[in-house]
Amino acid sequence: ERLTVFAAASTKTALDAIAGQWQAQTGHQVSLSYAGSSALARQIEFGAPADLFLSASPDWMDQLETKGLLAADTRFDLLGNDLALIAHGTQPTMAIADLPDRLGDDRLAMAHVDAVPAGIYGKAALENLGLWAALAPHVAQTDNVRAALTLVATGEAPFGITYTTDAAASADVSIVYTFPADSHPPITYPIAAIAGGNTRLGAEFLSYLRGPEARAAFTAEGFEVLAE
Amino acid sequence: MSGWLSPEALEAIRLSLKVALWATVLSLPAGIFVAYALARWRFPGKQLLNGLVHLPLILPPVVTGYLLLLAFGRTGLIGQPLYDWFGITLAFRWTGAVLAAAIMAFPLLVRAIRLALEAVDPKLEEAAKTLGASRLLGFATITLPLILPGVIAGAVLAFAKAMGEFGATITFVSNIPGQTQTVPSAIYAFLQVPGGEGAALQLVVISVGLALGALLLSEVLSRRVAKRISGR
Amino acid sequence: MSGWLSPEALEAIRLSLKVALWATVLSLPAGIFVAYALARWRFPGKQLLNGLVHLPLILPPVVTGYLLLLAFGRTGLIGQPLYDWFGITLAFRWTGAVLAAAIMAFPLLVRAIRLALEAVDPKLEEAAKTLGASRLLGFATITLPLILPGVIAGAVLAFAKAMGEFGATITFVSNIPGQTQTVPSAIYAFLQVPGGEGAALQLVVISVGLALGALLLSEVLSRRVAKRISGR
Amino acid sequence: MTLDVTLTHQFDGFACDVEFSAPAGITALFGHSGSGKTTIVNAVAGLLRPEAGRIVMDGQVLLDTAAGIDLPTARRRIGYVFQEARLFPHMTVRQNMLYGRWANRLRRDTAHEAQVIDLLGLGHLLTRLPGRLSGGESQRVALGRALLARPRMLLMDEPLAALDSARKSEILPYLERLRDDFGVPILYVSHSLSEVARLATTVVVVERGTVLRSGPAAEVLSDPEAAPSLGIREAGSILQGRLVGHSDDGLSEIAFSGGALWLPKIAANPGEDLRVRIAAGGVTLSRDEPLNTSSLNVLHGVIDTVRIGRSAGAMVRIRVGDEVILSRISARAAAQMALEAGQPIYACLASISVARSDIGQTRV
Amino acid sequence: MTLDVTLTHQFDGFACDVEFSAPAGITALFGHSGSGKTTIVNAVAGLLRPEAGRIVMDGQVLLDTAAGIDLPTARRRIGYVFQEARLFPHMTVRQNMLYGRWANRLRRDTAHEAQVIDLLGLGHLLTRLPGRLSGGESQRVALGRALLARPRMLLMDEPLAALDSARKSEILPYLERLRDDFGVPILYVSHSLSEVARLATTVVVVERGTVLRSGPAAEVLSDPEAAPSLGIREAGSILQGRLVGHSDDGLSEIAFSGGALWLPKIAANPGEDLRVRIAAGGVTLSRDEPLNTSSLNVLHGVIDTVRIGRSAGAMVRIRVGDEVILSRISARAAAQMALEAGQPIYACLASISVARSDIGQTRV
Ligand SMILES: Nc1ncnc2c1ncn2[C@@H]1O[C@H](COP(=O)(O)OP(=O)(O)OP(=O)(O)O)[C@@H](O)[C@H]1O
Ligand SMILES: Nc1ncnc2c1ncn2[C@@H]1O[C@H](COP(=O)(O)OP(=O)(O)OP(=O)(O)O)[C@@H](O)[C@H]1O
Ligand code: MOO
Ligand SMILES: [Mg+2]
Ligand SMILES: [Mg+2]
Repeated sequence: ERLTVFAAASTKTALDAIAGQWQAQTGHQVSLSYAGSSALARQIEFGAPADLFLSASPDWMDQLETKGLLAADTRFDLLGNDLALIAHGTQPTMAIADLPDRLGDDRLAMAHVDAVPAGIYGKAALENLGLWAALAPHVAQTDNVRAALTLVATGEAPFGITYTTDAAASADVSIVYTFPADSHPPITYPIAAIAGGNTRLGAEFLSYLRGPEARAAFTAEGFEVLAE
Repeated sequence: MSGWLSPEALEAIRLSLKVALWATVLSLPAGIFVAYALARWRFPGKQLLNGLVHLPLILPPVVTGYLLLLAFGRTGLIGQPLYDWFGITLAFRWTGAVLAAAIMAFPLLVRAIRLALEAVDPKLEEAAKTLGASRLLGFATITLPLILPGVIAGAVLAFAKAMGEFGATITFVSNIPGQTQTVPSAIYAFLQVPGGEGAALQLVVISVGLALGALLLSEVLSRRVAKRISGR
Repeated sequence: MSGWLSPEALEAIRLSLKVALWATVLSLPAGIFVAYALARWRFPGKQLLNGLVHLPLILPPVVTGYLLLLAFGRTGLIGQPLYDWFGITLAFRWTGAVLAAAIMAFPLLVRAIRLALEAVDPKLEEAAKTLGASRLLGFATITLPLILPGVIAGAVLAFAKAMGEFGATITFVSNIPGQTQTVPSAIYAFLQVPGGEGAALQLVVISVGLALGALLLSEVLSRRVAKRISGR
Repeated sequence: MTLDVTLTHQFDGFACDVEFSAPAGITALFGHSGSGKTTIVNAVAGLLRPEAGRIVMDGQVLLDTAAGIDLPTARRRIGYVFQEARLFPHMTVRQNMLYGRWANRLRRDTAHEAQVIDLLGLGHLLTRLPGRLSGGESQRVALGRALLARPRMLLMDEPLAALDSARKSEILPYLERLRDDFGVPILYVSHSLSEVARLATTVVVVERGTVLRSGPAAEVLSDPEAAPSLGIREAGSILQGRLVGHSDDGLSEIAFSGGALWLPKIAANPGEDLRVRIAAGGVTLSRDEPLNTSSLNVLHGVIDTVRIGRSAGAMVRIRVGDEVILSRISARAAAQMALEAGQPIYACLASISVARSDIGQTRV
Repeated sequence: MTLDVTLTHQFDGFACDVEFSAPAGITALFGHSGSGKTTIVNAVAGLLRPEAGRIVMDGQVLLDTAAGIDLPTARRRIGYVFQEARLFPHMTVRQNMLYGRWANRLRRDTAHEAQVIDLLGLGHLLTRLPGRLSGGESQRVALGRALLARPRMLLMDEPLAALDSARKSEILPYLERLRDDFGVPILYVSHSLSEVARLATTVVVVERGTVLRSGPAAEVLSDPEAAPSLGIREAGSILQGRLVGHSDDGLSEIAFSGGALWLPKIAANPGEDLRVRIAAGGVTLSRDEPLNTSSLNVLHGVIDTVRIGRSAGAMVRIRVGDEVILSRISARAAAQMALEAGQPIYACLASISVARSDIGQTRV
């Protein structure tokens, strides 16, 4: 049997590995479609043949839920993540308050602060820390958080704000500060089965995702697994 | 996921080629027709058609993809009747990727053919008419061969564009491996992954190679045709 | 951010127009030159140049943007000397957006001009030479006016593409409101949030309107030129 | 086969308003550059839709703007030799030539093809592309292309202008055969009076978009009044005769109502009707019978009119039998000889001045 | 001004290997369609680079493949009237015509412009685009364009082919003036022997890519041996004479070494040197002096040679003074009259058969 999973692109590495294991164990096929959460959510609205949806933002999941597109009682928060200030090259940790001075005329790379989840969280955190007004003119926004990482990795921008999962992935950047969890809304990746999809098989995979093998894979990529 | 190509990547290449070929082949007749209409006819709404053809160029691809979803999605204006009456769905199928690629490439195709058409002396078709050729025959035997370099140029532009199309495709048909994951989508997915640049680069190189091959082939073809025509 | 246009949206429109215009205007001479070289000359590496020109069409835009970043970034192969010697930075500047748009539009520009060039009878330039015109003068007075419809077509394609370019631009120069936030970037941002479609639509309509205006203008211009040329 | 043309059309700065009838045979359109000849031919071909007009070919209405009839060009079954060659640049010479047969789905007639190719001397060029032909070669291919389409009517716009006289004199007899043996009517534009005189059954003189004069060739061309518009030095007369036979010394004898003419060997059979054009400038007049002269053709006739021109010339019209001969001499000679209507006179034709290409075959 | 041309070039299926020298004046290239005339002209213009060759104009080497010299076309200062008009389609007639002046940065010479425009009858077409011209109009514009570039040398490839004879006879004197008053050398391709005879100082007969014969026009054209390749009925002779004066009855008198000729009024001044072409076919021979005839021009001479042709004709060469006249008569007449070299003979020219356009002015 085949299961189609729509998942936020940032979960690709872990999810690929988990799906591989599950397939080997059960003999089922998993098709994983990675794209931005917004694109995936919209496709589901238009009847995409998804059985499960893993979103990088609760907003899009809320939107689907309101429209009654989720299979009842299947939604839960699967993953959590942290937000980090990253710097180009190998750098010691620093106080966030120094950022405006350290930045000077240079740019702070972030995902789009009004549109992309990582950017929205980052803006919230900076506002919370009272730094947004000073930093806002320096923000270079990208269309996804990975692009922000690239800007820092190439040295185009000396600093950037990404998830810790992203920061861990690049050898050219170092985490110089981790935003406290209470400085921004909780970063959660909700998952749910889609109404009209293969909910039976979906439920099987969902429970596998809560299992120990999945947990290990997610943790290895730096995610926090929220689901018990 | 480095080393040699993953089955997923191979699958993406196969699919991209299939999509680009179909998109090019299917849009060619329509492209020639529309180019002819724009170049030679006068009709009400001509500028509207012209604008419509160019729309995918002007719009951010994501928007085009979104509009395609609106129109051809299962609940869409065209998608719903298409499904209800013929059982055809395009969204989330490779056929939808063909549609997306064809629509994105269409302005390039039409412009190239139209430019070629405008350069053909209509007096030659007149001469064919005096020899008994109907309008259609005159077009097929005189004008069409003479615009062949333009048609080839348009086709290769369309093919290249179709090979590279990402935004509209991923928005319209998503990114399902083996079904709708084209090379650009796969590249995108790799780029989202820590350390995925290597695999992405591999795909970039391959798709560039394929498209350049097509380009080179078209150059050779079109030079041969042009030489024949100019008699030089 | 619905209702009437936000200042931010207005700014994006202004910027997009500026970027698209500059991209078109600046790439025009280069486009004509490259098209001429590809159409009329033989030189080693010609097919390489041809392939290079088409590359932005084949590559997913994000990849092009990434390559631009690598080349023109502050530590890039071209970007570093450019900065060290001339103090020029392109990344994060609207000038970088111009570069990205120009490069993405370049294949369209070159193809259109090249097709037009190939349709011009070189015998006319020969005639100009017999009348004392140098190669350059012959080109400027005979060939150039005759390919004007093609140049206009290429320019409008380039302009439209530049107006719609998103992937390479945002990757290369990111999205800094008032500096590098073009209309497509703004549209993209709107589309990322649930319920943002309305605001996005507003911008879509405006950018489509602008590009279609350019298109219509080019049609009129080019028809006038073509009429003059054909004498029909 | 008749062709009736009435049309009015207006370009900016040029108005065309013509009406003429062409009976069977070859109708020559003759006129200065820019007088409207190509315009007329285009209208007959259906390539130009005149503002108003009616064109009828052999009872079939090709165009009637009043009745809203406009037969598409492809269905008019014409063969058009354009003023410029207009060859299909992407087809070889052979493909160009066979296009009409193919478009009209005609049966292949290899004998006819071979004949036309041979006539036009194109045998060695069949696989050539038009871009590599010389000017005259292109024109010959264009001719062949029109001929091989087996049209019901031929339209020829200066078809021989780029050809040398040797080639011309090979092609002209072929056109005559088309006219006579196959009854293909031809609308023929030419600046060459000798071509026109040789071929034309009917001559239509066009001037600034109007028909100045039209009628049977013999009449129009030997009308002293028409001479100025034809170019005075081209004036001449046309005799209708019949080939009597060929003699051993290479001359052929033609009998006409006023006597006999001896001309260099004519490619025709005894008994055939012929037309002989005699250029007015090549006819010397003599009151006494010229003796011991190289001229084999001395005709005895009676002066019909003597018309002293504005310049130094005089045009003398002489009746010989039922025919009229024009002689253009100097006004001084006319005065010295005191030429007057009614006088008997000897017209002396320099034997070979009646040139080969001025002899046309006709079946009236 | 001299032009020396040596060149070899090969197209597939056609080899060109020519060598000729052209002194000052007009050099006519004469030959069948496809014989290589345009090829030669293109090489002189620098539009075709021959495989090997050397072209020297007035001491200036335009091309020397051995020495690696190839002067760009633009620097050769030629005016080329192409076989097809090749007008610039996006420029008006006026812009086309002024292009050369502008490209060569010449001073404006409105008198000259007006004169050329008037000569070519283009005044009413100046703002027209070439796409809307008739065939002959296009050719006239092409002519004007070349003339107004004030070239050091004119190359003309059948420049008058699409023109009617009236227009031709207006343009020919202008070309003569260019040749004589301005010393502009002209390389002239034409199929019309009367044009060539009238204009050419030198004639180069081209046949299948080689020079069959070349030399002074008078010699080549009156050489009975050359007659076949020129087209036998076009053979004729050229007399050098001087205009004596104009008489009241509209005739002009020309004196030459063998006597006097009376011709219709010639637009030249007394004392000017002239060339008169006499078509061999227009000369009747008589043993007795013809009396009471309309021919004003009866020349007394001595038979030089009698050449009986393969067909029914005979070519008789007659010495009159220092000049030679050719007469083409029938072989039968030659036999009847028992013509032989050395006999005295009367050559009778139909007065007006020596046509206006066959009179050219020359400054030898
Ligand atoms: N580009 C070419 N390739 C091959 N053959 C050619 C090319 N151009 C000309 N020829 C051939 O060379 C020969 C000479 O051509 P050219 O144009 O010089 O003839 P021409 O004497 O000007 O004839 P015409 O009087 O018909 O114009 C012709 O047989 C022609 O077919
Ligand atoms: N498309 C056009 N627009 C305006 N005027 C035109 C157009 N076509 C032809 N004419 C004019 O109409 C007149 C007649 O043209 P046409 O081509 O019939 O002349 P023609 O008798 O064939 O001359 P030629 O012997 O020079 O070919 C010319 O004065 C020409 O300038
Ligand atoms: O996981 Mo995202 O929605 O591409 O930042
Ligand atoms: Mg004409
Ligand atoms: Mg030629």
